[in-house]
Amino acid sequence: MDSTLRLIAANPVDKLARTVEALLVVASAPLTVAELAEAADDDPERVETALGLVRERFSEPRSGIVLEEVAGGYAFRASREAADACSRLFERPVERGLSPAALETLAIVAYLGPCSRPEVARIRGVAADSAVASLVERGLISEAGRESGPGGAVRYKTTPLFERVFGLESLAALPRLDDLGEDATELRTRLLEVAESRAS
Amino acid sequence: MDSTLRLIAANPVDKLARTVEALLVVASAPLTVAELAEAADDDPERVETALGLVRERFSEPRSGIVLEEVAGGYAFRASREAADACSRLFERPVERGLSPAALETLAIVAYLGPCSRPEVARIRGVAADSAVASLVERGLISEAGRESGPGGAVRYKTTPLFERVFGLESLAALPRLDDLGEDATELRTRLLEVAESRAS
Amino acid sequence: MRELALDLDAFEGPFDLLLTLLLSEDLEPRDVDLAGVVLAFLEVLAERDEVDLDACGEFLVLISALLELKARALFPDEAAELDALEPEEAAEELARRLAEYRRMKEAAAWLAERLVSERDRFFRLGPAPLAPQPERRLAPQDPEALGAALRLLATPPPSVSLNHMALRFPPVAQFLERFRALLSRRRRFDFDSEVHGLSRVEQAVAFLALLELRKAGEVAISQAAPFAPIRITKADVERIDTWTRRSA
Repeated sequence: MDSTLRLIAANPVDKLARTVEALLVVASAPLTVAELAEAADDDPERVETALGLVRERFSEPRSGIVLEEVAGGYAFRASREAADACSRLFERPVERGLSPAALETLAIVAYLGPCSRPEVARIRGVAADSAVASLVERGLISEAGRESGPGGAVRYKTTPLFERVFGLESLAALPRLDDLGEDATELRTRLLEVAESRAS
Repeated sequence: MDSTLRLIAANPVDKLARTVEALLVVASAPLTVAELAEAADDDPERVETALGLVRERFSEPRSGIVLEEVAGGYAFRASREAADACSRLFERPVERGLSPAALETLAIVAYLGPCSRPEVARIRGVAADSAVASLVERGLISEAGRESGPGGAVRYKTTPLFERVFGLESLAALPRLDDLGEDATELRTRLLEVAESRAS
Repeated sequence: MRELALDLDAFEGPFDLLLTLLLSEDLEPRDVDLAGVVLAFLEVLAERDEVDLDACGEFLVLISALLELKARALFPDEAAELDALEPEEAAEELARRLAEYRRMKEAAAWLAERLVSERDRFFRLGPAPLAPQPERRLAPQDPEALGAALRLLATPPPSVSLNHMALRFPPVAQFLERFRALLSRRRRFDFDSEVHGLSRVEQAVAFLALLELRKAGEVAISQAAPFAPIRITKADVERIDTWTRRSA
């Protein structure tokens, strides 16, 4: 009995505090006391106590990692002392070019007009999900309604930023591809035919 | 002059260590020493020293946040002690339900470097389309250009996330292929033995 | 044999159904692990006391046809490298490929174990909750690059080389018809002299056709001694012969 009591007395909230630290460093959104308590399988009151220890350990100016209480709960942030370093980390150098996958996807959307992901995938012969997502994130393409019919896929079109980056007055100023077809319809047919022959 | 000297003497690596902590807690992927040094605007050697301090502060079992060297850089993870709590709160979308076919495909891409679907199919003897698609969706492999020549197939490489999920310091930490399985000579000898015993 | 129960990645059920699905093109041959089919057949065979030659023959014919289908589906434009190889070189190449696949299987097993041992490592996927929002900026781009990317996509892949035709198995049906035509003119023939001059692959397929004819009861096959010429006799002729001898 004695030894059990001593074990519990040996600062059990310390262990809970370590668990709370661990949960917060893995989370990609602030965690509430209730969420922390459920994950740690412990009382909300004890979690509050543990959070007190964590706040003590991770507070300015002694720590670069700082516990912050935000609207939705608790999360770690970088210390203000490290603000300059953090902004240097997140300031991305101007990117020189696009990946081949992104360039192919962008070319398809630019020349064929609004296109859905399945259509881009059919022409490229591989899934286009991540290429489309990265182009949307960069603001080079954006949603342009859905394909007709129930459950139609989202279609994408190029943006004004795309025209600026590529130095085009408008989409009409895209270099002509007469050797591949007279208009977008012919070009689309040609690309789909080639994609089919590649797949067979 | 005096005061400047005193400032430098006041354990300046401590401050750098706090900056490194701060950078690592907000980064979304492992950071190399070079990346840390650039963001902290400091020497790589000093960053290494600071990392030593951070490693001491964030190591099992004393801390719930653990510094690890992974995927060619440094990152924080949860302590193993907190694994149960983490598994109650977080899913493992990347590795859940990886099929044997996907694991074989992953092994081929990891060991043979940029690899196309036809190459994977040639080695496995079965089409690899759905395995490749599921690995791309999970973020374990990504496109790495096309094979040279017209109509070249898309090639794939493993991502830093792959190294992270499998806890590898780098791709070089994969076991040597020669240490896995028998080599061609042995296999050929066995094939010939079987053939001879059949014939006799 | 056709009831052979299969449990493969892409298919679970009797062999018969697998054939039906493949022939109706509801299942792609390239998705089917044929080695698994062979292993399942060998397991059944090992459980039996007697070897059923008919079943083995039928299986050989079917599985070789499936292999041909699959090879065509997987490597439509693979050059006929293997065909040009001497048997020893071919064995070497086969051993090399098997060893490569075996090592990859071992590597996959290692990765699977690693997943288990690293199950208690948790880390954040995605951005930190309170991290600054990065902004991506792209340098000015050349619009010609877009056209170049599309031109590449609009280029047909290299036309399928016909060299591999030599590697392809001629259809079994071709030899079935040839032997039937032969037997309509002659009562018996020697297999060896009939396939003399053909490639090894063609000879093998011709032999499969022979087994098929025997299974259908159209021919009888006899051989005086191992490696002696194989003699093919029209079945009804043989029956008449036997009947004549018996009645005599």
